[in-house]
Order: sequence, then C-alpha cells, then structure tokens
Amino acid sequence: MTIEIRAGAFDPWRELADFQQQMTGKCGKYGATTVFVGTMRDFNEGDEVRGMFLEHYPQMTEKYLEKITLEAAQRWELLDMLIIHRVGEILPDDPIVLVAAWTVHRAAAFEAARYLIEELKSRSPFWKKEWLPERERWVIKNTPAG
Amino acid sequence: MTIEIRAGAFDPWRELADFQQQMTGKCGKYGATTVFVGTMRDFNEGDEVRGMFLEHYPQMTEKYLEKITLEAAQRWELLDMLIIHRVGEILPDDPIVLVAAWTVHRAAAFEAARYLIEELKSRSPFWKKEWLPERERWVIKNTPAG
Amino acid sequence: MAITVKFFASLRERMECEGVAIDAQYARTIAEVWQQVAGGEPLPADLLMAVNMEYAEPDSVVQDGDEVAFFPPVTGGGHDH
Amino acid sequence: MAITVKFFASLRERMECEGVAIDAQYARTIAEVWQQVAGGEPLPADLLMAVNMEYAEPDSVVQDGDEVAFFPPVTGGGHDH
Repeated sequence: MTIEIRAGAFDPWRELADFQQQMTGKCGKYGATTVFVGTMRDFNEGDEVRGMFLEHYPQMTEKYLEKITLEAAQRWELLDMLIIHRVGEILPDDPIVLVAAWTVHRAAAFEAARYLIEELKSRSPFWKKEWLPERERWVIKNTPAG
Repeated sequence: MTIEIRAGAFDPWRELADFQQQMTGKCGKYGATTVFVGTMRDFNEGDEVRGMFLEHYPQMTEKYLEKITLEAAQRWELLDMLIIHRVGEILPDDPIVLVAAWTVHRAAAFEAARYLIEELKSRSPFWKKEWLPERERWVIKNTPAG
Repeated sequence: MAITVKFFASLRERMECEGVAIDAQYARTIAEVWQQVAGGEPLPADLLMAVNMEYAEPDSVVQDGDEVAFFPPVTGGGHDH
Repeated sequence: MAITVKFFASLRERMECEGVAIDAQYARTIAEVWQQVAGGEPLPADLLMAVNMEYAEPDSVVQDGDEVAFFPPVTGGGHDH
C-alpha cells in the first residue's frame, strides 16, 4: 500500500506499470484492478481555466489518506492500493490524482476505488486555486459524486 | 472508441498510455478516467490453475462489444472508450481484459466502466478452458458482479 | 435452404466438430435446425444461440444463407469471479 | 499555553499569514483559539478545523503544544466535479 504526494507531473500509466512490477509476491493472486485517474480540465463551471495551484496541509494530508486506505482495507479484501496526488502548479491535461485497488473479485475493486476517491475528495486537506484568463479563484467546493 | 481482440499478451498500462496519446483533440476535456483490468489468477474455485485457453466467436464478439459501447455512449457522456480482450493461450498474471472510459465527471466514468465489464462478462461470446495440474475444465459460468 | 451451423467451446468438443453446412429442407426455426444437427438430443436449456451473429431464441426463424451458432453460457472477461 | 495556529487556502490569504504561534492563556477550546487569532470575526459556519492533524470541532479542547489548523472546505482530487 503506497501513498504519495507529488510536487511534479506524473504519468499514471507509467506509475501503475512500475508499481505492479514491485508486487511480485502477488503475481497470479489478483484477478481485478480498478483505477481512477482525475485529470485537470481546461474548463470549469463554464470558464476557461489555464492552470491551477493545488495547496495541501503537509503531513495531515498523508495521515488522512492513510486513514482512508486502512478503512478500505477493513471493508474489502484488498491485495494492494496505490494513491498518488499532485500538489503545486498544475496545467490542463495533467493528471491530478490516481487511485488504484487490486483485488481477487471485481466488485471489491470497483467499490474500493470509488470509496477511496470519494473519501479523498470529501475530506482530505487539498485546495485548488484556478487561474482564469483575467483572474484567479479558489474552487469553493467539490460536488458530491457528480 | 476502440475495441480490440488480441491473440498475444498485452501490457494494459502501455496500451492506455499509447491510446491516450492519440486522443489529442480531447486534451484538457476529460476530468475522469476509470479503468478496469481483469487478470488471470493462478487459482480458481479452490484449484491451482496453470493456464487457460480463451475461445471466442470471431466477428460476433467484436459486434457484441461494439453494441455495448454504443449503449454506454447513449447512457453516459463519454469522451472515449477502450476495450481490449485477450484470446488464445493465457498464463497466470497475464491481463485478460481492459476496459476504460474517459468522461468529464467521475460518476459517469465509474458507472460506464462497470457497465462495460458487466455486459462483456454476461453476454459477449468468450469461453475459458482452464488447465489444472491433472486435467482441463471449461469454466461453467461467470458469477454475476462477484 | 442452405444453413451454416457453428458450435463453440464445450459444445464444439461434444459435437466433435466446429460446424456443419446443412440443407435445411424442413427446418424453419433454430430449434428445428438443432433437431436436424443434434441427432435427437433435446436442446439444452442453458444453451445460447445466435443467427447471423445476433442473439436469437429457439423459435427465431432462419432463412436461406443464415449462419446459426449454438454455444454454452459465456465466460469472458477477467478471471475475477 | 503555547499553541501553533495554521491557516490554509483562501483563509490563509484572508488572514494574510500562514500561521501564528500564540500564548493561549485563556483559550481552552478551538473556538476560543479562533477568537484570540481572528480579531473578533465570528467563526465561519463552513470552516473546518483540526488539532494535531486530526479533524476536530469548535468545542474540542486544546492543550499546551497543540497545532490547531483552520481551513475552508477541501477541494482535492481530480478536476472532475
């Protein structure tokens, strides 16, 4: 189980390939992997967005993400989990977040990945400030599960 | 929207990286990607499994997968979809199936990916024959959403 | 009336052939095509069938040149059941 | 009693500082810490707060050496809302 806060750009598919290569003891054990990748768009609420700054609360963020992975591990039979979350300056089309869950059965993989991203979005201390053409604005709130 | 039946091994993360690189007109448009990868396990129903043969109905399989992607495109706002399914001889730890959905919002990405894999498993003409240590056996049925 | 009949997976093994081209002179439905090729074996309840690569029912009507397929329940997708 | 107070995001900008170390002689709860640092501004209803990096409530008790943080609703994850 790995949680990473990254200040630089990352390639989610590359990260998944690397991570899975290190899961050597689990080869042949998992039948299902569900991955969610959240990407920066170039529009939001009808406005063009040119980039953004993602602020976080160092240490508390990591602590909170650990908490939700432990909760997920109690609810589902998980062989492994990976969470990577970007902070700092982010440009459109950049991946912001990656969550992945490896399980024996597919229902658990879907449910755990969904749980992780919903808990992450609703409670983990990150804040987005978008750069519009003429001004900046803080994103006020994440809509639930939209 | 791409559907592929593959006779050889594939790396799902590599396929996703390559596929996404060709989605040039959609850069910055999608905010969410959900991916499901089904992998061959080395055990099933309590038995060691050393490999398997995946049979399909050429052309009907492709036709059926096209049908479910069109149904998904009617139900959700999808920017793109990718399905890759392996056929032929498969070894433990080999990816068997990849489904991926790109959307603006995460709920649609999760729901569409789940829909695609459930429809694929329940109705698309593929059949698995497992190689156990002492004998071969046809997998009788996929359990629903387990 | 020329009909191409195909069998897949465990049914293909049991029938000991991948398929057969028949002259279905008296068969008007899929069930009747089955009767002609299966040597009197009743149509298994869980068997799936298709006409020209679309799922069909036992009473679906077949026409000259059709491809009719019979196969067991499908088991594609990951090994995650 | 020494308390480290931190502000994040729009609140950090509004307070014009990332945080402050205070001697909270009279503050026993988070709400009282807020009163001491906010110059009389009432505690905003949607503000979130944490003590030592665990979510807390306005009436949570603070102790010497605690780190208290105030921040607006969180907006992490993808840009997929």
